[in-house]
Amino acid sequence: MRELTYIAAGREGLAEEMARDATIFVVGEGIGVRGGNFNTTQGLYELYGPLRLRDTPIVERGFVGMCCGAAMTGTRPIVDFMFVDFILDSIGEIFNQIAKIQYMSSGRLKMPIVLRGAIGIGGSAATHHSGSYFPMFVNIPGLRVVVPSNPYDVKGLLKTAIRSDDPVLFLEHKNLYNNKGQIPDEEYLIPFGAAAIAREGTQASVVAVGSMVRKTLEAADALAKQGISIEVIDPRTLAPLDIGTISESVHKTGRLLIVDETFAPCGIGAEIAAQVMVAGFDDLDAPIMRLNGLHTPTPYSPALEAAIVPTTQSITDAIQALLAE
Amino acid sequence: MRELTYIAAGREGLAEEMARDATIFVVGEGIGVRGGNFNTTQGLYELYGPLRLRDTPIVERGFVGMCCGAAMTGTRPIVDFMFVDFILDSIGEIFNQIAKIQYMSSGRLKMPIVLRGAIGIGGSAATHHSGSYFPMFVNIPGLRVVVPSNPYDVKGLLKTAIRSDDPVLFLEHKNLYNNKGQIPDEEYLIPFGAAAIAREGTQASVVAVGSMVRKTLEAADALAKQGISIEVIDPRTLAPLDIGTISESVHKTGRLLIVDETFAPCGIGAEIAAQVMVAGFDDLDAPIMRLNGLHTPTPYSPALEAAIVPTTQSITDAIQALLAE
Amino acid sequence: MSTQIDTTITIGKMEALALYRQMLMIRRCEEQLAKSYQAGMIPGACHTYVGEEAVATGICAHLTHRDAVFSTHRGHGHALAKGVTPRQLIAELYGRETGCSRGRGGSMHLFSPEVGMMGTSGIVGPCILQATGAGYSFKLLNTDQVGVAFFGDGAVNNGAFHEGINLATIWELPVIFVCENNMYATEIAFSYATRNTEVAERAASYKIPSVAVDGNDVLAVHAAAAEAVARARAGGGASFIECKTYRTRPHAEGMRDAGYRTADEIEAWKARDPLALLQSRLVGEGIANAGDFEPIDAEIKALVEDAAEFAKNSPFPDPTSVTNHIYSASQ
Amino acid sequence: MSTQIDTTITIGKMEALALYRQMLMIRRCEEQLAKSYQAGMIPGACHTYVGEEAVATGICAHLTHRDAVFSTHRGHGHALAKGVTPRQLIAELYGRETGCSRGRGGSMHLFSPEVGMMGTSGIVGPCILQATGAGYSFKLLNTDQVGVAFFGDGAVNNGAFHEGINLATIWELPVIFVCENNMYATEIAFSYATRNTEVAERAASYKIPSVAVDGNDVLAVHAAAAEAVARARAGGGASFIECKTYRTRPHAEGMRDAGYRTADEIEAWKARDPLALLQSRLVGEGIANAGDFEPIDAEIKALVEDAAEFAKNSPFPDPTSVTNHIYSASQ
Ligand SMILES: Cc1ncc(C[n+]2csc(CCOP(=O)(O)OP(=O)(O)O)c2C)c(N)n1
Ligand SMILES: Cc1ncc(C[n+]2csc(CCOP(=O)(O)OP(=O)(O)O)c2C)c(N)n1
Ligand SMILES: [Mg+2]
Ligand SMILES: [Mg+2]
Repeated sequence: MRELTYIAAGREGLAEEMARDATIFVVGEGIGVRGGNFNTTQGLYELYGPLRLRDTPIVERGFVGMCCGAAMTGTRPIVDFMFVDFILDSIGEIFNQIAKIQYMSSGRLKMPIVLRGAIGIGGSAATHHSGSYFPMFVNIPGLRVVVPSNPYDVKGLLKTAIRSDDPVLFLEHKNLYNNKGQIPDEEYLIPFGAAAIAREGTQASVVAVGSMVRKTLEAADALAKQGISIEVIDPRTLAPLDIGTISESVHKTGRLLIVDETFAPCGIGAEIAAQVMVAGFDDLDAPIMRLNGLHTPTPYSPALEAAIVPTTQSITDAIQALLAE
Repeated sequence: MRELTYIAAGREGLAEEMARDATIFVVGEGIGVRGGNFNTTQGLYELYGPLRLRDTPIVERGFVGMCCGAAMTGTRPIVDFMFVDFILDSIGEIFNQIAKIQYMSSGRLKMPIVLRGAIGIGGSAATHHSGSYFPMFVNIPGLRVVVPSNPYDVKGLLKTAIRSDDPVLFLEHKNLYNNKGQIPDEEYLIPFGAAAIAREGTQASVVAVGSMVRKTLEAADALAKQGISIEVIDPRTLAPLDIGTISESVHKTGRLLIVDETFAPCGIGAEIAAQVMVAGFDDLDAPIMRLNGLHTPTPYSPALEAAIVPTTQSITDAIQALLAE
Repeated sequence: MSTQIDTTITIGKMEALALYRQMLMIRRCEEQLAKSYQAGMIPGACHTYVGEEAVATGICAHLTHRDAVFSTHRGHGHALAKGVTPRQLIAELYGRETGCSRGRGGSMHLFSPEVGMMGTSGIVGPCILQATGAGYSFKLLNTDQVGVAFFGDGAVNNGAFHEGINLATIWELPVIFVCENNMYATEIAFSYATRNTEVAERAASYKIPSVAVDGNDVLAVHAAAAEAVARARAGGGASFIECKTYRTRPHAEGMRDAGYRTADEIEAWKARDPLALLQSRLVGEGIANAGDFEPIDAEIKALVEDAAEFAKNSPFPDPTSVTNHIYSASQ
Repeated sequence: MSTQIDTTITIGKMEALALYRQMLMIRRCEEQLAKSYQAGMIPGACHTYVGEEAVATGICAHLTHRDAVFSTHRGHGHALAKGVTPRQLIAELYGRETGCSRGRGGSMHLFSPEVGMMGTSGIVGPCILQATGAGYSFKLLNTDQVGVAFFGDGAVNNGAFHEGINLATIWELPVIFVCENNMYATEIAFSYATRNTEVAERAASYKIPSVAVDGNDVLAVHAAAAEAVARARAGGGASFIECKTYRTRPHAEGMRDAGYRTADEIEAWKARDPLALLQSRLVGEGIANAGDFEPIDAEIKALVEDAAEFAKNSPFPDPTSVTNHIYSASQ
């Protein structure tokens, strides 16, 4: 076991896979000599050179479309967007091409491509550097969506993403980058579609996404001091979504809250609520609740930015409200 | 009253608004002399010429970004995408610019822009000409999303959309284009956020979106013959969403089904279900159900295409199943 | 940028007749599809390649199944020239399980990776980027394969053109960009869509080797492609070829063909029919005689009739298979 | 395309000193912001314009508040030259309610429609399209206003450049495209990102009037802009101006500035400081003397000190207002 940061753990997973498979290459702005704006590729250029760590002009649509063609012809591209906000110029390539080509070719073509980037609100990054956007990727068939919440998961899930023959959106919350965690010395992978019980409890179930996991665990700790027992579930992947683990928890607790920094309307909380209601209608002692970030563009000023994201306090309050239902 | 097709009714609304306000212009491929691939602008070029009916090169990102700048500087652009699938190359301009500029300018800039296009599955249009994509537009703050289901609504809602200072996604299902309906001789507008009760009933509520309204009414007719009374609700706009009308109906019936041709995960049905559960948990005699098109790219062959969309029969079956819960 | 292409016939009789045969196969398939469309056998769209056969034929003559072609909504000719059979093509447009895309695609989504037909797209632009990506793979894998993008003048003003050509140029990728400049995008004239209608000249501004050729002269296309493909295989990087050509049928079957171009213009181009041009050239220079073409005509006629029959008798896909292959088996 | 710009001084002393004053205001504001950043007063990013002041100054000297400017992440200079006050700019970077964007935007989102500053964008590219749209409005409304886009070399390879310039050209819109070619996009050299680093030459391939000027020579920029703005106001359509310049500070405050460019290169450009260049030119040609600059230096120093003080004492926005203005009142 070693202690690594979230970024270092992801980088270790990437390095292991690049060493294992020479067909893997990374594209992005500043991911070569510079080692990535967030140090995602630090040290790899020295090992693998410009063909496998390819700095690009500012052409998100261009290199995403290029990587689509590369994935169709025998290599395994990883697109490092730095901020995932920049992915929006390439949505046509992702929805109309990358997500559909396995289907259109009846599986004769594979689409082993990883699209990774920093998501989330924090550090006054303002409205063009704070997006998450994962609900739309969950909505579209043909894509996998991964939202690791800790260093252990980011390494194991990234290795699975890189080995997947499906296109994977790998979305890392920038506020988690410096969090530390224990990483085994031996290799491990984490399968998609397997939620983690981050904390066991009996009175209410809380599904927390990405950066909300830690805050929710803090809320659960606070409530534990008051003798309230909360189960916290980290879905880890949103597509596929492990609804079974969530439903089992609700079967036990009878109550569910979904905590998600991103927008509520047509968000992942709505999907989980709709599925759990059908799977466990008779289990529910209260309506399934959602706690989301406010439905607004992200403002710059710290005073405003802090007001739009769920906090340990607002999560605690939401759980109390759910228990009072 | 006159009988007009869906397309003609929309065109009449557009023509009235263009006559009323000289700052309105339309951009798109073939919307000039040709009158639009779907005849959306037929006859208008002769009246208003190339500056107000602007044929474009195939540059969806380019003309959407251009219309963003135009809307900021005193004119009222309407983008006619023909098939809405082509909007995907312009998502960056829509999410990062068009949707955010009123907020970022604290309301000192307005964003009066209409983004209209044909949505939906039908006629073996295949996977690049069958998309709908409205859940992602509902997810993002700053946008209005309109899905008219009949000629009367398309005219009244399009006029409201054109007069709106907010960006509006105006999504017209191509299978509805030739449907006929009665259009009043006098001018009328339909406000956003006002659902329509398409049919009154007592035993179950069914929210149907766009092209599903008609099929659901047919299903309700069939069930009426068996003495089963179904209330059918057409939300008409998805953002804003008239959850009040839906909840009232569920308060009366105790049961809700959402019928939507588009993908279920993080779709509009999930959002409606999640909201109604909170608004009317004690009203529910059964879990809220969803009937969606299959979660797959759209295949070409009629045999396959027919298999992925809800039909009058599958809607009838879903209602029966809901009543049996 | 050079527009000088030496068109003295450098290829042998067999090769020349093979080009004729390929162009004829495309022509007859398209004529069959037009008939089938009118007969209601084609449930979706149908964009024919009639008049442009020399482009796909002249380019693909240099390619093997290991090379990767990416194309557009007007892709029947590219698919056939790359090795998709008339049976697979016609069955696909009929929506049958025996089609090259198993009936999932239709006219605008032709996939046959077995022969390096990596797909046509109903969206204008992506093929340029995907061919660039194929070139990236081939460079990384250090093979001698090439990626080829076919696209129309309508794609030239699109950002994909700008971004893709620049990337292939700076990274010296083995890619051939082939612009089929037929002067119109649906009903929009290229001369309206840009002030600089010389596509090869615009491409040259990226400093990619670029040439403009008569797209109705299969020998000119063939010669230009020979140079570009050889350069790519030798590690010399990407090339651009503008083929000036014309579609003599409407944008798509069932669409009007008036109001945006003149009958005279259409007739003038029909007079430069690529098949007739090649035939008279070969006969004129004594390389072939009328007798050489008859057996080819007969063979292709039979081939296409058989294909239409095969398609008509092929089963529709099984609806229970409709959600197969959305995801790979690996998950 | 012409790169010949007549740089004999055609403007009067007052106008020349006004250019100096404007450049100095930008310089001193940026220096203040750099200090403020180090002092932790700026919660987000801060991209300074130091070394490039001549571009915004030379262009905006021809604009009124009715003209529309669209800019980038490096937009402080454009905002100031367009009429945003140092108080409004610094307060915005401090995240205060008194900032030009009410604290919603910060360094990359500067909005002041009152003076025609229509916004800077944290995303590379959109400003090119939006300026084209402003031109479209002005043409439709039949006014003599112009739209101006400022963008870096990093935007040149992006599809927005290709699509926007072509549209403004074919429709003859009153738009000025100003490329600030400072040779780097963050740490990526422009010479890596394209094989043709002559931006004005690439723009000319769209057949838009295009010129390249010394972006550190405010008089050269001013002269090029005079021609372009006059053409646009007279209905002559769009123009392109490449300004070759250099940022002498890191890409953003707090970032490293090594590993991608040499100290010598930075020094060489510092030696061509746009303020010093203008000063020596004016003095050298006897248009002004040292005494003319001192009062300006004093005035600007006071102005910027006051602005920083104002910003520091300004209130933060009220959190309860955080969801205001997402939608217009009309709904
Ligand atoms: C992104 C996008 N926008 C619009 C369309 C609709 N469309 C289909 S074909 C076509 C014209 C294409 O013209 P061109 O590229 O010249 O090819 P041609 O049909 O002339 O062979 C258009 C606009 C599309 N398919 N994709
Ligand atoms: C679409 C997009 N991709 C990536 C980025 C990240 N980014 C911010 S500034 C920058 C470099 C811009 O270079 P240039 O346009 O030359 O402007 P300069 O900083 O040199 O003034 C990049 C890559 C972005 N803002 N937008
Ligand atoms: Mg064409
Ligand atoms: Mg730069």
